[in-house]
Amino acid sequence: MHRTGELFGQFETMEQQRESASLGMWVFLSTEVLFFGGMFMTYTLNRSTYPDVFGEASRSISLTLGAVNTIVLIASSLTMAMSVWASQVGKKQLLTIFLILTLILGSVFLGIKGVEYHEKFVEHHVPGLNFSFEPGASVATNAHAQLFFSLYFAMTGLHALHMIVGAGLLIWLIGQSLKGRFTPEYSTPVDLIGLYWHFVDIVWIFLFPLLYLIDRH
Amino acid sequence: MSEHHIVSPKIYIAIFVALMVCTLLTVYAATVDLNQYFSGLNIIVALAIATLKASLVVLFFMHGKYSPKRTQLVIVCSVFWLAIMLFMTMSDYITRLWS
Amino acid sequence: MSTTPAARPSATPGNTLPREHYLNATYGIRSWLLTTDHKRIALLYLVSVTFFFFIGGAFATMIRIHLLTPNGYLVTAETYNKLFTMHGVAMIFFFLIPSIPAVLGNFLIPLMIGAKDLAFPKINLLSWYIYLVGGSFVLYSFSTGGLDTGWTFYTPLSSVYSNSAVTPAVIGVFINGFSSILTGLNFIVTIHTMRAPGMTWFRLPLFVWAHYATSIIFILGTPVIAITLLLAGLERMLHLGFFNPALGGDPILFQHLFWFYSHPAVYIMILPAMGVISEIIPTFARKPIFGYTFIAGSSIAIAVIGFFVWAHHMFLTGESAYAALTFSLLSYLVAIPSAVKVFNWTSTLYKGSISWDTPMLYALGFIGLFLVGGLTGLFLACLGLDIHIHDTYFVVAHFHYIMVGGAVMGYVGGLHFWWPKITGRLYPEFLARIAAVTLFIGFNLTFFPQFILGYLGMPRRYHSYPPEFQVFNVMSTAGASILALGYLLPMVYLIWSMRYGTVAGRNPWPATGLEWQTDSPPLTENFDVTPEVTWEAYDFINRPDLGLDVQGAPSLAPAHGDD
Amino acid sequence: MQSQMPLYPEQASNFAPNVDALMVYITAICLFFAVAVTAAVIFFFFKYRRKTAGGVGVPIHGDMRLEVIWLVVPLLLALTMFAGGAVVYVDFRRPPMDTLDIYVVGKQWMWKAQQPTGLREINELHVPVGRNVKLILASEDVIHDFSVPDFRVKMDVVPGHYNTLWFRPTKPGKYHFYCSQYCGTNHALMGGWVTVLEPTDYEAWLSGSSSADANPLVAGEKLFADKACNTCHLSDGKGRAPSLNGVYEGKVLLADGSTVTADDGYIRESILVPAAKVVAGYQPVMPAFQGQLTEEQIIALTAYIKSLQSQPVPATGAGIAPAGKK
Repeated sequence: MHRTGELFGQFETMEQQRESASLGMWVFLSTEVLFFGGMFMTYTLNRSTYPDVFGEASRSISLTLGAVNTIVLIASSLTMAMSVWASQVGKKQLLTIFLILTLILGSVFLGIKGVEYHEKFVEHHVPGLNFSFEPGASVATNAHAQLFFSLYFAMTGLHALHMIVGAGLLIWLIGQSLKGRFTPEYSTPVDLIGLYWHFVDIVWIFLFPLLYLIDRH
Repeated sequence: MSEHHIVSPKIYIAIFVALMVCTLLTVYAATVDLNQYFSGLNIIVALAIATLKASLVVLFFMHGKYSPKRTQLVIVCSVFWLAIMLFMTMSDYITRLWS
Repeated sequence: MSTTPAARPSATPGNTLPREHYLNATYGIRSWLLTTDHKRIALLYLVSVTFFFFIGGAFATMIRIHLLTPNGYLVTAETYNKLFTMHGVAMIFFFLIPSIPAVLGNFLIPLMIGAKDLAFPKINLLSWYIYLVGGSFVLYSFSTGGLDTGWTFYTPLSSVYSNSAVTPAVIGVFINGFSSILTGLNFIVTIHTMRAPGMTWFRLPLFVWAHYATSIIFILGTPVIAITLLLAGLERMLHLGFFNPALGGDPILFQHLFWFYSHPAVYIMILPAMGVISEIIPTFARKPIFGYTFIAGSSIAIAVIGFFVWAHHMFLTGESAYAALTFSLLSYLVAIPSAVKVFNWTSTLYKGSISWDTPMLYALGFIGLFLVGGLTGLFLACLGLDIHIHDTYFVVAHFHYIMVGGAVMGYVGGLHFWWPKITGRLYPEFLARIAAVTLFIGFNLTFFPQFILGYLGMPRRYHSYPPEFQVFNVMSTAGASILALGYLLPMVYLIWSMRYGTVAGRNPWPATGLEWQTDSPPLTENFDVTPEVTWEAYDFINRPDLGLDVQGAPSLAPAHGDD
Repeated sequence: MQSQMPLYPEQASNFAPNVDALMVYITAICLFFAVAVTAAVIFFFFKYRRKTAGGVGVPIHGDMRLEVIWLVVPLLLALTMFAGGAVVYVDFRRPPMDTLDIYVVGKQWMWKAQQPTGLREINELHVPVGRNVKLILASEDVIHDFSVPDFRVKMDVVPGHYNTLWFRPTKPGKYHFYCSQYCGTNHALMGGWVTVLEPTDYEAWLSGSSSADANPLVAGEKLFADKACNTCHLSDGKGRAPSLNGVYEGKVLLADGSTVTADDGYIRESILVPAAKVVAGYQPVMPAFQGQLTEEQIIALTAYIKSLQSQPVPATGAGIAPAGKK
């Protein structure tokens, strides 16, 4: 299949190509919803079975770091949305700036996440690595707390993995943007990666209350 | 072309402000004991705020509001299927206590 | 009426293949491994799923030989458990699920809707490579001792107690899931955005509808098993407790999540086969399909309702009786759209002009076997009866009737039907009919006795059994040897026909679909010019280009959907 | 077993005739449809065989009336199948009150049963004919399944919680039982025999093979002291935990205001995860014993608590709900 400019051979028109790409990304995100959904299901059941230990374990992670990260990530969503706007109106320099801002905010998020993981590591709260919840906790309490932290690491870990993939995509996007590839007529990659980035934001919007905010009162 | 609907930066900023307010609200709500009014109210409020935030992101940041019908169908389907999984599975566990 | 592009001189039917087509467009191993042509990717899949089919088949053969005697002298208990596990893993995840969608669907969907390719050709190739990587992990597990958890990977047996190579197999199945997801994504987008002018939703071949329904399951079901196996794998590797009751987890949750995908996965296997049958029957009865909208709608209904029935695999796990009642009722509902399809296919035969060509024999075999498989599903959905037949050979017989009798018959029938399009040559008709009949007889002899065994109470996954069950086991093994012959025969003559078969021409049957309007084998770009569709699906009357004898035929009102 | 080839197993419990009746009913309906469709297909196949190479069929596109008929009729028939199955299943899932309770523990790859008297059996189960028997099923390791085809009953044996299975044997004799859920290497060998005896023979068998060494009551009482349960659960109701006198099968008022019946499942859960359902008026101070007791130890403790059923209940500090407050 030959490519004419930005139009791939299997498509007849740019319009068809853009529609296909956008629909493809949305369908992919619906897969992602169910992918994370399996873990949300596991979390829901275990939290309803062991509400007390889950509450206690949740209070041991830092609300401040979690809240700051939420703000950082939402801010990065704003800058991502602004990049889509910039590409649509053809402001090429602004596009690059917003993409770089998004990347920076994403990296800040990952950095804070790293600090949090390190904290957990020091506290022996990493399941599978010499886990111990708190001195004197019974075997069962320890096991249930380990369940919470297993889910905490699985969910935030998978989320962070998505962030890293997103950051990689952003770096590529910044490179293309510096080359001036995106115009009001062709900005599909910016739109698609934007959708992905916002989705990752949404996952966090749910992870934050479920992991950090349960039983804070 | 709907994907090319241009949303004004003003709307983006307004949504951002709303999201920030929601975030502060949910953190504040978590520190108040709402369960005394109604068992489980804390988690309901937290999830309701999260759902509101997610809806704002989908509708405006992701242009869900301006997308073609089939894209909106994809969004509705993914939420619906997630709900099938959560509710049908939990229905087993919840009704086990009935006798 | 139709706007068939003028036949080019190179495409004369009956004598030689067209001068240029997708198979000879480029040469060399690179041109295959880096191809983005959906037709070539389909062939790559054809080779790889056939490979896994024969691996799975070899395991099945050993299982059946072992079960000839009650004490089972051939292999040890441990080996036997590994054999049926590996048989299940290879057949379900690496043969049945990708078979029709990734081979026939990949090849045909763009041709059927008049597109040059799928919407994302590179992603299509990527999905094949993901399949290979997943397959390699599973083969690694098989070759380093195999695994003995059953293909269902139930915890805590799989995550804690089994001493076999579970981890690589779980990783392999996890990776393979993404191959399915990408295929489904590609199909959904392609069917939405790539249809040729005039190809409205209700002019789509039913094969395309079936694949659209299948893709819904790929997209919304597969990620759930992926994450579930990821959690179970983490549990095994890091000694976590998601599904391990000793650490506070719940093994029943694993089953919920597993069947949330794996029950709809049964429809991934059967829906595309139903699509194939819905193409073959009108073609060889030369008449429009009876109740087009009902067959199309029932595909979607099966895909959607199929997501509401999963816990019928769990009636006896101690799940809530209320949940069991709900899931049983919903299971009966999902039977209705399947019944609707069977009735409509049967009615299509009425006043047809029926030829006995091989694909039609497969289609009729499919109806018979699917009927038995589907109806015995009603026994299992019945709560009271399931208490007795759950986890017995009755279940084994039931799902083999669906998966082998249904899905594999559909797949092999479809391969014969589209073989002239794929290779440009016809298979040998006489041998093919013999093979079809052999398969049908061998299949019934293998699996029907297992219904009786099941009702007598023989549990599944038993490497030895009480002597009173021997008679039926011997019958089953005898049938399996006929069945094996029935699979080897097509393998031999199909390969033979690739070189020596009669040249088929564009439309040998003839059939009405767009895929038959282009060369056999088609060009890399599929069509010379983008076709424009002006006819309804399966309309033989208003199609002078097919060269049929329509003058003598009683003609009713012009085609206008169905009512 | 009969020497000729039987098509269904013996009917040896109250469920067998009902399950077989369902089988006959569904088979009859399915046979009708299978024969009708197959006959139609074969008939059309010959009747409308293509006469000329270019022949075409009559372009019939469908018929709404037929579609409605074959949507509605199978649906109604399916609903009758559902209803029939539901009646039998609900009966199966609700054991009657007056049962003979036998504990059955599955582990890779054997079955241990324990009669109410404490008598233990391995891969054997003796029950009296005509009595309602309830099996309380527990697993030490993976998921098993206790299945008796001649009784038409089976139930998964899931680690982490109790499942129950009940039946009333109707015919004395020896019947095979199997493990029906794949559980690892020797899954196929994990079976045995249920022996159904006349009531008098059953009593004789119980007393004839009594063995004092394995009395769960004694073992349970010892465990109750070893695990220091008795330091809080004082019988006079003045301890940090409720008195257990009379608790078994009684109604317990919980901290959240609800009541539960203190059956085997509740007692098991309260030992393993006490915080799940705390008795009203008490603090959740009891340590969780999940992962620290074997299934047999839990059964022994339960047997001991059961033996306190007839002990005098203190006026205050009892776990059971006050009379009148349900």
